[in-house]
Amino acid sequence: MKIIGLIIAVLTGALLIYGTVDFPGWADPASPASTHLSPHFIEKTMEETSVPNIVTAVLADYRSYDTMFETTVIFSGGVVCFILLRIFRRKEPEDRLYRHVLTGATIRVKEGGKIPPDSDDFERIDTLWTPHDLIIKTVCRLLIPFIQLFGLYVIAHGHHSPGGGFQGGVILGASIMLLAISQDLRTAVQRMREKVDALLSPTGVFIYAGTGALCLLLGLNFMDYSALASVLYVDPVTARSHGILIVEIGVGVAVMATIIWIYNNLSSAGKYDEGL
Amino acid sequence: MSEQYPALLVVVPLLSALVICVAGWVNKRLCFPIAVAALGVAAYSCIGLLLRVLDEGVIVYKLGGWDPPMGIAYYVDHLNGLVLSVVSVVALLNLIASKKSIDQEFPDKIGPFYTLYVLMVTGLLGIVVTGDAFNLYVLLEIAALTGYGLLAMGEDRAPLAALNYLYMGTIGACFYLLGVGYLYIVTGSLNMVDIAKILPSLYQSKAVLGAFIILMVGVWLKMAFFPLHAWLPNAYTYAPSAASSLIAPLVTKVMIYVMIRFILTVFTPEFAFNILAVSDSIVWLAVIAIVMGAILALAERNLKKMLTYIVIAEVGYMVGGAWLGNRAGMTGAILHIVNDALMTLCVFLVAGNIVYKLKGYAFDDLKGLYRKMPFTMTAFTVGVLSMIGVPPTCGFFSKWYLILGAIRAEHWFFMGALLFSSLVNAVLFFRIIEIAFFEPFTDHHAHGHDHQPEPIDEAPLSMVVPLWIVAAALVIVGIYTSDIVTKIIQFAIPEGIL
Amino acid sequence: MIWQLDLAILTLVVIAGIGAITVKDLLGAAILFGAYSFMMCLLWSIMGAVDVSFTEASVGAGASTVFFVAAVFRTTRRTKD
Amino acid sequence: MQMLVAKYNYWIYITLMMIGLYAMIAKNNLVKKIVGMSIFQTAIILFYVSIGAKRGATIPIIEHGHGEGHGAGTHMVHAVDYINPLPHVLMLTAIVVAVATLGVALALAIRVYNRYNTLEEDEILAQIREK
Amino acid sequence: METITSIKPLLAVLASLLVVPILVTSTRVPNVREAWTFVAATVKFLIVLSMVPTVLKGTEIVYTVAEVIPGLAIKFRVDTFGMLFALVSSSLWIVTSAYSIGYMRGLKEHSQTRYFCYFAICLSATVGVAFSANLLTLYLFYEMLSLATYPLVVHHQDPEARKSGRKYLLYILGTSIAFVLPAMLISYNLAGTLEFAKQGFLAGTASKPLIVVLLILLVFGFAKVAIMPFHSWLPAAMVAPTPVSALLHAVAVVKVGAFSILRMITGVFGTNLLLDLHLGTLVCYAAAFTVIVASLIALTQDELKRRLAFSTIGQLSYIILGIALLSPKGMIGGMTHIAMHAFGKITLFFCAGAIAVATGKKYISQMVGIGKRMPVTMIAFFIGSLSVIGLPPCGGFISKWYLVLGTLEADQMLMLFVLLGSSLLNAAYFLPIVYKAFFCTPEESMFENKVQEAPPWCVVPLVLTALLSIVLFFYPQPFLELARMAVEGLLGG
Repeated sequence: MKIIGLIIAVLTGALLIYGTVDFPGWADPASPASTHLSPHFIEKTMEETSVPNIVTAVLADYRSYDTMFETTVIFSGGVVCFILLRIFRRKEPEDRLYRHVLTGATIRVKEGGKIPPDSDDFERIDTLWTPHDLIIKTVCRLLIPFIQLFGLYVIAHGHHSPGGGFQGGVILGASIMLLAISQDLRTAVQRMREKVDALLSPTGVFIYAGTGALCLLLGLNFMDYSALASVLYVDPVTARSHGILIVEIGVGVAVMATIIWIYNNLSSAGKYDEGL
Repeated sequence: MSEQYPALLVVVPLLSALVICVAGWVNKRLCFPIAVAALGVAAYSCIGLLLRVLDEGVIVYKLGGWDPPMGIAYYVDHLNGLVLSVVSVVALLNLIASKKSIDQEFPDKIGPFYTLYVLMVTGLLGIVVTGDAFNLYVLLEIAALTGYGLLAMGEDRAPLAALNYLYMGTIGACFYLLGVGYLYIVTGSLNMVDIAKILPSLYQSKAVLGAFIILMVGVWLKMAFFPLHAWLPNAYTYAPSAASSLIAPLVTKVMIYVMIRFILTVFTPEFAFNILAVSDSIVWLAVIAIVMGAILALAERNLKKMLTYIVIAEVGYMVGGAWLGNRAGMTGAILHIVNDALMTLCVFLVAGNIVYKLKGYAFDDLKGLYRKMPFTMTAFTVGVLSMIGVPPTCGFFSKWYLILGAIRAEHWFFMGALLFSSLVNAVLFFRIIEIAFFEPFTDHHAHGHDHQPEPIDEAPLSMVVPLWIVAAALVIVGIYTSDIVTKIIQFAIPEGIL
Repeated sequence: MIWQLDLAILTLVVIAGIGAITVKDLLGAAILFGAYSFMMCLLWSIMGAVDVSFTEASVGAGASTVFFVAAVFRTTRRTKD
Repeated sequence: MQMLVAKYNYWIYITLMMIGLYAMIAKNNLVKKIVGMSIFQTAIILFYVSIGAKRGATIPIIEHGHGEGHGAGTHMVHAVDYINPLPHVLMLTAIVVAVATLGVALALAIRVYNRYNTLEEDEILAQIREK
Repeated sequence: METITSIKPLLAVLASLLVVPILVTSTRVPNVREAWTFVAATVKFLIVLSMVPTVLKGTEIVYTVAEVIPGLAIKFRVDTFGMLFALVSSSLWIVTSAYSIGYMRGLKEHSQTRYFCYFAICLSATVGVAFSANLLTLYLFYEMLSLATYPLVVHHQDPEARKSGRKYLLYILGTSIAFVLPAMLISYNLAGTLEFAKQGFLAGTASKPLIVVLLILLVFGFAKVAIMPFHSWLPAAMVAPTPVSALLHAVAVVKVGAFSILRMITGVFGTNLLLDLHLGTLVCYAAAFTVIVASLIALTQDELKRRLAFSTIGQLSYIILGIALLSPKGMIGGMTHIAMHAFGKITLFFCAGAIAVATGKKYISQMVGIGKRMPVTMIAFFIGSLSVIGLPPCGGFISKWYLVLGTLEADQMLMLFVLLGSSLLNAAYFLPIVYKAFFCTPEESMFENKVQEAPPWCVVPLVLTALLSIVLFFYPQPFLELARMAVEGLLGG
């Protein structure tokens, strides 16, 4: 297999290198890629969409249809992970382990036994060896709000600086993942329930596709945000800018929820226990 | 609303998939009606679109209102229109037919399953309708990802098979992406029509050649063209029946469509058939694909796995037909996309019904099925006849054009391979029919004559009725071949191909 | 664009890539893959693709690596090659 | 030599792709294959991004664009000043696709591991054959 | 030639097809089921009959069902030759239906509904072949017939039957897919049409080697006619119930093969083309070889039905031989032989079946003295033998007479000897049976006194066909006339 793999890889590489012979030079400003379509995007974007970040404009307006499916891809990735891994009817082990947070002592509760309800002093653990580090927990707790704030900023400021819905969404998702890693998955899931993930994820995509469909209902083509002008009471170009913002928010919501969803399923193999 | 059909056929299923996902958490019983409604609307739009194309010619739909090549545009011509209709109708019929088996196989994951199902159809429809090379990649990935999910839901070996499919599928998609990248670097465009306009001056470019090869290899990987087929049999065999009867008829066919689209629209027949001079070797590959598919199918003792090898052989038919480089062969390939989608659907639905009732599909499980499930097996017979190529079922007519193409191209081995595969299909299926028809069902042997007939234990009506519709369609499409060819396919093939 | 830097990082990328597929420990492979992604993200910002490198920094070096680690924890670190 | 200078970037990308592709085909461990897959995809993204590179140009965010919006007073924008944004857009999408594929692949790997208790392909095949 | 458009050919085909659902639904009431079979058979026969006057006037009846491929339709055309064949098969269906009832009930066979359904489908296909206007339609019905006979061949469902069924399908379907289909497409590619023409549609389109290849493909492709080496399915298929063997393997299936080859020679290649290229002789030799070898093999067979089967193989090649002589008389002889042999051979099969029903005996060596117990059956058997051997006063004489004339006309002395020699062989393998059945001492007789004639449902049909064989000697006009008109249309018109 190794030999075959090597041969295939080398052959493919040879073919690809053969193809590069007729390429324009690297970073050549006169290459077709730089002269055919991109000048239009660079020169007209401000006029047509009033978004300075050309990437955002192209992403969410000129090629917004691509981006809608990009969001759908991640959404379907989430659904696939869920459908593959999630185990609903799992038999609970007879003995359950709890840790007394203040002392660090581990308690084994026999079947039928209960710990005091509404007590924050105990946390459920799954194995005797479950690390517990106060410093990490505290620092992460402190850090997470700022990460989230940054995530929101990235989404909202996508028009003017690098970033946008996708990056912001990942950052927001990462903040919850950080929580899940530093505490444990149960804590994170308490903050953001599985159902919330599962609902937000399609909702985000729905915001995106729904905006496009709204344009369609307003009489223009799908994803033609200038149709929103009549709803938002602005001129068509600004409407495009606003439309981009709306879909970026949709992307952000979808990506955040989906990333968390995937992480939850992967890290607990679908059992939603303590996670990593 | 008819001018919005191109958007509707993708957007409605997409939005519904999202709604289904939400509905799955609220009330599981809502999922199925929403899915049916969505695919119904999609099918309606597709057929409406086809009718419009027949009237008006090529329809261009600008997404976001941006002119191509700036924005993404749909180009809907006769070829798309036909394939779109087939895809949407097949998906709809299969959805209705599969409801019971979905309920049976995944009682607690109905919502996500329908979500993936509808998303997959969205992806396939999107692939067919789009006119943008990169957009096609994204949709390819949607169809692929959801496909991995659906296929992996099956019995115990399914995840492994799906994982192998994922590796191969990803390599295929990456190759496609690389090919598009090579084209982009020399043309600066992603729009298929625009690329086609720029390409003629670059026909001698090595980059274009590299792009072409890598792109074709990618597409072949995805369609399981021999010898790149290794992922397919296991992936389809162990899949849940609802998934395999969606994916087996459609995915390979849609990839064939992509190949034909790239030959006809992007690279133009002039480049593909005349400048490159590789068609002959590709037809040879197709010959090997057909023969190997047939031989491998012969070795199987498991209904579903055998069907998957037949799928591989059928891929060879279409690739070979398309690369014969003449009108008859191309007509045959396009016609076979339609026919093969229907007949594969038919036989896989039968397999689904059998699994639903018997929980198994090894040959030994099939004994006495004609008495037990007469309606299912009648439809199976029709599907089989079509696969063998017995007139007046549609399988005969696409084979007719393929063989005619082979004769006109004087490629006798391709003709021989087609005939060989027909013969092998006959052997394969009559082996099954013999078991199912003439062997007694239970272990109580037929002592002498005049034993009591087995009680009929047919699959539920909701599975049988769509199956019968498909079986009837096999004959009806066969009889209307002439109309399909003269009114649709003839216009789908550029004038240049004789 | 400074080509020396470019070349240096490219070399590192290749080293990280080879390392990721040769190291005989899946957790190590995951971390090396994270390094590879991060190097990649540097490369892209050198080329001026800020949005892409931002995304790669958050996804490739961040989320992907975490996914890898999660999966390795749920399965095994052992690998024969 | 001139070609080497002009093209060496591409060649290194292709080397990376080959590394990924080799790992996908030749490696025995399922997760290693997934690592290879990610490397392969990332290398393609690198290839695309480099298509957009342009000597003497800056990042594709228009200067002086902040605040005043469109219309009057905007400076004339020249295409040569900015890097080609289109590949970046495409690659944002590709990255997302890559991460979604990665998630699915890992989920499948976990399922396979749960079933066979190993990630080595040959061991799994041996188990299947035994049955 | 005048043509009129009428839906009658389609109706004739559909008559037996549409009765199938009724048969299926009336499984529980055998009498109703069989009544419907009779109704369908009669209706079909009447429809066919109603077209006879028109055809005899020299008019052709045309009906296009659907254009399936641009320029190529599923189309019926009733000409004299087709009419001849349709008349034979549809009239014999009625008789066979009656016989089937007796046989199937007499032996208490299982799955009788299935049997009658597929029987009806077979008849549709046979008439469809007879009325086909082009090669595509002919191929369609030919395939339909192959598939519909399969369940009949495998009727007993035991391993032996299944093995024979496999062999049957392999030969019939295999040759039609591997030979006929490509030949059809190559012809289509050459001529742009598949419509049967008077002097063939291939004339003037292809080079000689190609024509030879096509001829070989088409002659051997229609393996139902059992030209050697594609004959061994026929003896194997004798495992089927006797009425099936009777109608299908003496009448419908094999005659469809013969009919198809006649159509190929006349409608596809055209006699002139074959004459010009001297290709008729090629087919002649193949047929002659089969005639002799099959007769020799028949001599060695002890199982009655197998002997009949090899006899059939030989007789079918008479038909091919007659046509391939490409002389008018020979062609008339070949065409008439379709009818004459059908009546004679069906009688023989009916007798074999009647013996099986009454005594359960299958081997000739066990039939010593049977004539005393079943005199009617054995007299009919004798008449049938005479007809097949070609002796007066039976119909077979007429066709063989014309065949002999044809060989003289075509100046093919070798073929003349083949015909005469094989007649001797025919006599050699039939007459001893009859002799032993009647003339033996009581001690030699292998039968108890209690053995009786088969039930009337069996005996009446075989008496009927035997009588018809004799009647056809004195009054061969309908078939002879049709054949003569057909040949005149082909050669003279």
